[in-house]
Amino acid sequence: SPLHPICDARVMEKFIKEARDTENAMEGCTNSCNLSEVLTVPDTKVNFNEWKKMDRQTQAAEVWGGQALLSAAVLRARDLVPDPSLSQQLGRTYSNLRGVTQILRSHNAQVEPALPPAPPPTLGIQTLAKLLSVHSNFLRGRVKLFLTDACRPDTR
Amino acid sequence: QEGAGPDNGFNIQAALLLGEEPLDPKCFTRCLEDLTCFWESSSPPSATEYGFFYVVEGDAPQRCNLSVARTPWNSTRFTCIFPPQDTPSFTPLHVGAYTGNSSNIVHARTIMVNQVVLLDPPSNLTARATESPGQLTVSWQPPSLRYLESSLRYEVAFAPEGAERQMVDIPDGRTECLILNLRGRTRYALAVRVKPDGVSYSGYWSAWSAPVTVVT
Amino acid sequence: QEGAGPDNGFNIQAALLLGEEPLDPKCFTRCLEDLTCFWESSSPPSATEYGFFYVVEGDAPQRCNLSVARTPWNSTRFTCIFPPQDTPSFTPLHVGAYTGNSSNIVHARTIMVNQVVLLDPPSNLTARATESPGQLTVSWQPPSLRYLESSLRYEVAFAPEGAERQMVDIPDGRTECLILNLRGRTRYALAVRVKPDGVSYSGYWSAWSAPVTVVT
Repeated sequence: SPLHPICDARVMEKFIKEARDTENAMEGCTNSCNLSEVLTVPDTKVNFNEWKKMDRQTQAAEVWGGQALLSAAVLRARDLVPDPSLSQQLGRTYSNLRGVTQILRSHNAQVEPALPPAPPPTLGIQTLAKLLSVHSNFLRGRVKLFLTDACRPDTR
Repeated sequence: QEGAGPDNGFNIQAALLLGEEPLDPKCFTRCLEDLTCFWESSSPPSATEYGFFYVVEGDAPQRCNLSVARTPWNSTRFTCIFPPQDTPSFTPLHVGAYTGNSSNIVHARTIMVNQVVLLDPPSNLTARATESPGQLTVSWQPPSLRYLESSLRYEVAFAPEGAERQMVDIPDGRTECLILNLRGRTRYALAVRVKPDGVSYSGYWSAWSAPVTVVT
Repeated sequence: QEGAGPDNGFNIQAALLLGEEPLDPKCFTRCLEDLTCFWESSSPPSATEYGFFYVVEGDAPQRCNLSVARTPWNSTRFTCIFPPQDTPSFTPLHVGAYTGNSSNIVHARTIMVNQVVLLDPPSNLTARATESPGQLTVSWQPPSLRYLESSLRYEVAFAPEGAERQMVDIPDGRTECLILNLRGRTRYALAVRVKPDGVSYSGYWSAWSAPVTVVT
């Protein structure tokens, strides 16, 4: 059953604040936070000049693709990490990401565009600190921008 | 596995849900990172014959180990405590209870974790008379639900000793209010409870806070 | 290339940053589509000997042509105005100044463009006395930035003529407030400034708005 579009800004703010807390918690972590394999995550860079010119479909494809990649990376990290408290932390992060995916779905971000866009840029990471920093910046940036536009009453 | 928190705390929550939620199994989360489902039966089949399954939409079905306990009101309660990674918000979650080898489904529901929130009651309720007669300023601490304080609504109940109680609604997450037009020089009892505001998060009224009494 | 906006506007912004940001180079964006970095030196080496580089994480290093100007406080300011295609938010951006052929790095920092936001002050500040004595209702226009709308906080400063000023914090992006307990029949001066709330965007307090005066 399709969700009605979710535009309550407080929901994303909670996810973003929790992402920031987890990112800060990982900052000093070194050895136990190195991953045994390289994970591919979305590049979080957003150029506002370019974003404004992008059509809604291309924005949706970038956000949806990035979200899927990031979710898979967090899930993989959860399974790779030996420390149970870190693993649990990553489990909560994964759970939050599933909620974000549903919010994006409520705005039809998952609809295939007519022309497949160029794959969004990615980077390879190998530490938890970097993973959680990417997570934090992806939510604050692309996801929140996409939702801000999707929730405006005027059409683009 | 034991029920969430000390057994008595769980009994209180179960009692609240038994009152408010007609469907089975009854499910609730206390802080959005946990999920508990349960149902009660006065004359259950042999406990070992019940099973519980759940499907987070998009995942494979999972089973959950049920814990069995006797309630203070002489029924049997079957409880599933979800693993923390299977409690995503805004995601349809299909849950069900069956007897036999999943052939006979006894209860089935689809819920969303963000819609079955049952919080701890507010704490540190204080009420003071003000300079104006017949007025009370009331304030309290919110339950600890990180980053969602503004998505809560409260209900304050107040009554003069022995009389009918009245309620006042406090929206927008505010944790204080001013009650006017009360009888002067009367002892009042007050209590407060909390619930998500229903916009993105919804659920059930919490238990009432510990009451306080004050003279206007 | 000239400094961003009329020279005097840039001087005001530079002064704000010189006060708030201890690190060099100082960088700021006014609307997330621009980026300016600068530093000041009282006794600089020959201007032509400074160079400026930046690296967007994942890209190749780039150079930036510096403009040189004399400040009203008699120092020399070196400014890099980033090309619009190189103003990425939400990713680490390494910037640095060097002398010689990039052999001697004088200043270096890593910033994120969304974290160095320096907005224009709010506009249309209005203050009115209310029916109750000693109260003012104050309201203003937010800066018009599509993606920052719900991420702003304000600070209102108010003072009776010639007296010490007080501040009140306005979180949650509200653009109005009610100030209580003021002296009656007194002329007050008020001003307001704005800053991102620090969650997704952060930065520096804007300059104060044009002040208004009102009698309570």
